[in-house]
Amino acid sequence: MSSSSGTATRRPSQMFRNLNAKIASIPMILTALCVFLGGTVWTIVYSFTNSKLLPRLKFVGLDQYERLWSAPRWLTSIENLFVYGILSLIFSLVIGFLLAAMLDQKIRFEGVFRTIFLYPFALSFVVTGLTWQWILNPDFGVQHLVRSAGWESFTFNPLYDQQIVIYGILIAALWQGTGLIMCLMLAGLRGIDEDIWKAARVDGIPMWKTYLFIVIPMMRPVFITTLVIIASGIVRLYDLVVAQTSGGPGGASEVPAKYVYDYMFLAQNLGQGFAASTMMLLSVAIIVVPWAYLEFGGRKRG
Amino acid sequence: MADVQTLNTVAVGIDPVADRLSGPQGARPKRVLSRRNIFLYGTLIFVAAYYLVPLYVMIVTSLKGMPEIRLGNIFSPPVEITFEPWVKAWATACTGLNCDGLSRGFWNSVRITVPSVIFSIAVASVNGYALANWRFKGANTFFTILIVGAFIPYQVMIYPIVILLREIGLYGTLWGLVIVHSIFGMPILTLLFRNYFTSVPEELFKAARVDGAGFWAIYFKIMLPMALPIFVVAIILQITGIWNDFLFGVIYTKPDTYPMTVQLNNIVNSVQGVKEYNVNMAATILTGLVPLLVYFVSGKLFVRGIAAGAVKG
Amino acid sequence: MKSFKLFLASASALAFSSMAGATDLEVTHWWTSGGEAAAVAEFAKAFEATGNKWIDGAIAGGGSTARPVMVSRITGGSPMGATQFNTGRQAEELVEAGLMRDFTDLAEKEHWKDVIRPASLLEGCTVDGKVYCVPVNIHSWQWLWLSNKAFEDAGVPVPTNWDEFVAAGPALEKAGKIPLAIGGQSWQTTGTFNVLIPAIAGKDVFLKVYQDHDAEVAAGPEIAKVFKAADDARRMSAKSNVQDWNQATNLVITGQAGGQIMGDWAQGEFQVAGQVAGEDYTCLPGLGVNELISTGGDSFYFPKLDDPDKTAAQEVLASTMLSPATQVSFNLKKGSVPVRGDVDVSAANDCMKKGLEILAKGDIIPDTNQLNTEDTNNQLNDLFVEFFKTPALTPEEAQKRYAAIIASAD
Amino acid sequence: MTSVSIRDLSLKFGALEVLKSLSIDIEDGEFLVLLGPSGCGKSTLLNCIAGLLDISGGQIFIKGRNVTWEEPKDRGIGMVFQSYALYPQMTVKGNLSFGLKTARVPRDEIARKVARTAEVLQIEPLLDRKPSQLSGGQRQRVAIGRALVRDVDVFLFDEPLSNLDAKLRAELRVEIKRLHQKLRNTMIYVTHDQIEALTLADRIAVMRSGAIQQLDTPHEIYNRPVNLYVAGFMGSPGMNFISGEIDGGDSPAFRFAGQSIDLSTYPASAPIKSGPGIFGIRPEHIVSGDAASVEPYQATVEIDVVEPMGADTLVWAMLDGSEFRFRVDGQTGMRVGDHVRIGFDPARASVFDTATELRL
Repeated sequence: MSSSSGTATRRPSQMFRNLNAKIASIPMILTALCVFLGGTVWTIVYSFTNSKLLPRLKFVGLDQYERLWSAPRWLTSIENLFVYGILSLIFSLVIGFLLAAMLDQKIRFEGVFRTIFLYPFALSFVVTGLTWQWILNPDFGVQHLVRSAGWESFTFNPLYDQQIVIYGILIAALWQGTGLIMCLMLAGLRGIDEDIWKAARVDGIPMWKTYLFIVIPMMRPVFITTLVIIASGIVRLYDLVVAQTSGGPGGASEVPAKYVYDYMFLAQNLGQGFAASTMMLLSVAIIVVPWAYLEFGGRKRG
Repeated sequence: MADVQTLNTVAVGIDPVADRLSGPQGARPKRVLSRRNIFLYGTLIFVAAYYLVPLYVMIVTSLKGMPEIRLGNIFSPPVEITFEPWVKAWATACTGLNCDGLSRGFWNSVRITVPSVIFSIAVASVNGYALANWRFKGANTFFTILIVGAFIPYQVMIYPIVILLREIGLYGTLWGLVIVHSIFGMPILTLLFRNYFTSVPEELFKAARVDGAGFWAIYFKIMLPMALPIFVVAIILQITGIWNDFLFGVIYTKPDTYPMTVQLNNIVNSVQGVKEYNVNMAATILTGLVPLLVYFVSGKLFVRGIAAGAVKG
Repeated sequence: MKSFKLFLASASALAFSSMAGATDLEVTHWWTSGGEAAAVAEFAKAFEATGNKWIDGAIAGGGSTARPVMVSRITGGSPMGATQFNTGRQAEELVEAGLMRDFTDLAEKEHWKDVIRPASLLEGCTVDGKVYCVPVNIHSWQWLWLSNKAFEDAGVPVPTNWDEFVAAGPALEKAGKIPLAIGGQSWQTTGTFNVLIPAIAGKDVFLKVYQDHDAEVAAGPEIAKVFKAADDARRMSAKSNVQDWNQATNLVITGQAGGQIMGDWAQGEFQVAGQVAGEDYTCLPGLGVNELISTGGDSFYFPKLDDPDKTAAQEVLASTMLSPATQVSFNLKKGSVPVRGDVDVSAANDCMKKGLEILAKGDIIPDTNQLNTEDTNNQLNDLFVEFFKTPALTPEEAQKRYAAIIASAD
Repeated sequence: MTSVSIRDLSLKFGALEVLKSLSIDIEDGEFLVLLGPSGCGKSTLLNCIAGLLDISGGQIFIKGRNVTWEEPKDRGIGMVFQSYALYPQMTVKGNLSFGLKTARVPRDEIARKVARTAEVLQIEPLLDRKPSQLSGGQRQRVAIGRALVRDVDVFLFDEPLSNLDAKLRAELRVEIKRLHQKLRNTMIYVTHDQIEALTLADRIAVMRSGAIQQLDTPHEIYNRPVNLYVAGFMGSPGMNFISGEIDGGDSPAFRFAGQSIDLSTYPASAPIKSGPGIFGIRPEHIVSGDAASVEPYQATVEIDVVEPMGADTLVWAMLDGSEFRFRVDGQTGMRVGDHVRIGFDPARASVFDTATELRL
C-alpha cells in the first residue's frame, strides 16, 4: 500500500459521477430541453409576433391575444373543452372503475369481457369518429332504427344538434377510452391485499363501503396514472372531432387544439395559432406543473 | 354444500398460483343464479353490447353492397354478402391517380412502426432505469418537464419540430418520423418504466453494484430480464399508438411512404359521387386490424403487465 | 427550350446514367373527387408523354387538409416537385422566403403574358416582376345549379333567377326536397355568401368590401340586403345534412335537392354522372341576376430543388400544363375554363360556353382568394359556418361581426 | 493493522444530517456489529462504506487505501442484504458467478471458486435452481455465498437475518459465527437485534440518530453502558430504571421514595456528586427468596404479573411506586399477589445523571 492512510483524496467532480447514467439520459434531456421546453419558449415568443405563413420576428405586443379572446370560436372551443373535460373525467373514472369492480367479482368469461371492453382502444380516433358518425347519423343510424320500429317522433341526432353535439363526441370518446381505464383500475384492484377483503367481511362492512372508503383510497397511485392519461387525452382532443363533426354543426363542436391547428395551417396565421397554443400551454402549466413537481420533483425513496 | 360446489366450479380454470395477478381477488360469489349474479352478468352483457355495436356495424356494413346500404338500416345483417368492398379497399380504391387501395400503406406502416417501436422503447426504458436507480442531479427536473410535455397537444409542437427536423436534416426521412414518435412516446413510456423499475427492490441494484456491474451491465443483465411484463405493455401501447397515427404520418412523410392511416383518410375523404360506406368500413377495419390483433392476442399480458408495475407509484 | 437544353446538357455531363429519361416528379394536389381525378389524369398523361414520370401526391380532404402538409414540407426542406395552390395569396410568403422557383425566363419565351387571359391570373403569380407559378384553369364561384327533376317533382317550373328560386322553396319542401343543398364544410357557406354579394348588391359593393376592405360598406344597407338573402338561403338549407361539396352536388344530381350554389367545378360531377346541361340540370351564372363570374382557379408552384434532373423536369411540366392541347383536355374534364384564350373549346358544354361568353364580355371579378389573406377567409369561414347552422344568430348580429372582420383585414 | 477506517464521515440529505462526523477503526479480522433501532443510520453507514451512497464529508479507508470516491466494486467488499437481493432470473450458480464474470475472471477459475463456496455453505445441491425455488434460509445462504465467492477483505451484512423466522435465524447466526472463525475476514454487520449483536460481535457500535453512542466489546456494553440510552437498548427484558436522588460524599447512596441504596461499592468512574439521578439494575442481576438475604440491598415487593418463559420466568412487581422486573428460575411457584423478598448488589448496577443521562 503506497498511499498512506493519512492522505485524503479530493471529492471528484460532480460532472463525472454517474457518467454513464448521464450519457444514457441524453435523449431524454434533449427531448425535455430542446423539444418540450424549447418548443414552448419558441411558441410563446412567436405568439407576440404577427407571423403569417412563416415565423417572423415582427412583434405586435398583445394583439394576437386580444383577437383570440374576442373570437367567438375560441370562446366556444374553451367552453366545449371544459364541458367535455369534466364529463370525460367523471365518466371515464366511474365507468372504468365500475367495470373493473364487476370484472373483479370472480366472474366467468372474464377474459372475454375484458377483451370486449378493451378492443376499442386499439382503434384510432379517426376510425372511432367515422364509425360513430355513421351510427349517430339520423338518416340511417340509431334514430332511423328506432323510428322505423314505430316510434316516429324519436329524435336522437347529437351530431346535428348544436346544443348536444359535444355529448355525441363524448359517447365516442368514452367508447374508445374507458377500456384502458378499466384495465388500469383492474390492475389496481388486483394489487389490493386480499386480507383487506377478509377484514372487511369479518367486520361486516358492506361491499360498496369497502370499495369507497378502503379500496379506493388504497389505489391512489392507480388513480394518478389514470388521471395523467385521461387529462392529457382531454387537452389533446382533436382527431375525434375532426373525424366526427369537423367542428360542426356551425362550429358548435370546436375545440382549442383544432383552433390552434386551423389558424396555424389553414388561416396561415401562425401568430394567432401560437397565441392559442400559449393559452393552452399556460392552462396546462397551471394545473400540471405544481402537481408534477410534487409528485416527481422532490427527492423520494431512500 | 351447494355453496361449496358452486365455488369450486367457479374456481375451475383459474390457476390460483400462476394467475395470482390476473385472477379475481374481489368479494367472492355465492350462487350462480343469485339475484346478484343476474344483475352482474346482465349489466356486463348489456355494456358489452354497447362496446360491440360499432364493430358489428362496421363488419356488417362492409359486407353489404351499396344499394342495400341505401335502403336498409345499418344494423340489419347483409342480405347478400359481398367481399367486393374489402377487395376494393385493399387493392383498388383510388386517391387521385393512385388506385391501389391500402395495400401500399400497409407495408409503409410496418416500415414506420417497427423501428419506431423499438427505438422509442429502447430510449424510454433506459430513461426509466436511469431515473429510478441512478438519480443524478437534475434528473427529476428533466422528468418533470417530460411529464408536463405529455399534456402538450401535438398540434402545438408541429411547427417547432418541422424546424428541428429541418435543422438536423432528417425532415421527410424515415428516421425523422422515428424520432418524432420517440419524442411523443417518451413521457408516458418513461413514466411507465420509471414506475416499474422503482418497484424493483433497491437492494438488487445495490447487490449488482457491489458485484461490480456498471450502468449498462445492470441494465442488460439484471433489469432487462426482469422487466418483460412492462415491455409487453410498452410494445402494445406503442404499436397501437404509432400504427394509428395520422398527423405525423401525413406531415412528416411523402406520398410514396404514406402509412395506412393516411391512405385510409384519402380513401374515406375521396368522395367520388356518393360515399361508399361499405368500402370505407372495410378500409377502416383493415387499417385497425394490426392493433386489434395485438390486443386480442396479448390482452391478458397487457393487464398483467400493467398490474406488475405500471400503476405503482 | 434553351435553358431546358442547358439543364439537360449539364445533367448528362454530370452523370451519363441520368439521361433526360424518366425523371420522377412528385406533384401534390387535393383533387380527389371523380371529375377532379379524371382531370389530373390528363396532366399526368401529357407529362408522361414527355418521357418523365408523374408521382401523384393526392391528399384527400380538400385544401384545408392538404395545404398544411404542403407548406410543412416546403418549409421543412423536403419539397415536392410541384404543388397546387389556389390562385391568389396562399403561397405569397413562400415566394417571398425564396423557396419557390422563378419561371420568368420560361414565361417570356413562351409568351405567357400574351396567351393567358385575363391578365389578373398571371399577375397573381407575379411577385416583384417575376413569375413564380403556372395558372392552369379559371374557376368561377357564381353558379346556381338546379335539378330539373326536383322541380318537375314539385310541380313548379325551373327558376331562372335567385328570387324565383326562393319563391319555389316552399313547393320543393312540400315535395320532400331540400330546397338548397349546402355541405357542412365552412368554405362552402362562405362561398355561398360571397356569391350572393355581387348578385344582390352588385359588383361595386363586392369590390369595395373585399378589395378596399371598406368596413362602412360592409356594415351598410347593401350588405344588409345580402344578409337577408343569406337568411333565406339558411332557411332553405336547414335540412341539408351532408359534409362534402360533392355530396351536396350529388343531392342535386339525384333530385333530392332543388339546387346548390357552387363553383363551376360542380359541373365535373354532373358530367361524371352522365347528366346533360339543359336537360337534366340547369346552370345560372351570377345566380341569374347579375351575370358575372370570378376568375379564381388553381395554379401550380414549383419549389426550388437541388436535383438538376428534377429541376429540368419541373420546367417540362410547367410548359406541358400550359400547352394548348393539355389546357383543353384538362379543363374539359375539370369543368373549368382554360387560361389560354387561343384554344379551341368547341367541345365545351352549354354551361361552360355561358361562362366563356361572360368571360369574353369582361364581366369578371377577382376571386376572394386573390383579394383576401387566408387569415381573413378563415375568419369569414368561422362566421358563416356558424351563421348557416345557428338560426338564433340574427342577420344583424352576423353583419356586425362581418364588418369587424373586414375592418381588420389586410 | 486496521482493516476499515472511517474518519469524520458525515452525510446530509439537504438540511437533514443523517450521519454526524463518525470515526471508527476496525481491526483486521474483527467482527463489528452496528446496532441500533431503525432510523438510527446504521444501514446508511454500511451503504456509505460499500460506496452505494455518496458521502458529504470525511474519508473511508479500506486496507489502508483511501476508497472514499471509489466504485463499490473497487473497494474489496462483499455485501449481504436483508431481502437477499438474489437476481431472480439467474440460477444459484449464475448468482454466485455474476460478479466474477463482470470482473472477467477466467471461466475455470469461476467454476472452482463457485464450487468451493458452495461447499463451504453446503448449497451444492441448489446450484441449478432459481431463487424462487429456494426457502428463505437457502436464499440467504446463497446471498452470503455471493459475497464469499469474490474473495474480498471485508464483508458487509445489512440485517441479513431479519426476514427469517426465529429458528432459522438462530441457526444461521451460528453459521455466520462459524464462518467468521474459519475465514477470519473483517465483517461489519448491521442489526437491530441485540442478541445477534452480543453473540456475534467482537465489538459493538451502538448508534442513535446518526451518532455512535458507545463502541466497545459486548461485555463492556452489557455491563457498563455509557449512558441511559445504551443501557436501555441492551438486554432483554430491558434494565429496570428508578428515578431518585443521588447523595454524594464519602458514603454515597441513591434515595427514592424513602428507600436508600448504598453506593459505596459502586465502581464509579469519578467521585459521585449529589443531584437527581437514575438507578439502573438488570432483571437478571436481582435475586429473590432466600438468596436475597446475602445481597447488600434487600426489599420486599408485591408481585404484579408472572411471565413464564420456559427456562426462566419474568416477574413484574412494584417497588415503592416504581415498576420492577426480575428474572427467576423457570420452575418457581410465585403467584400474583405474593409478597417476595428480593435483593441485589449495587456494584453490578448502573447509575446515571438525570440531566446528562451519562453513567457515573
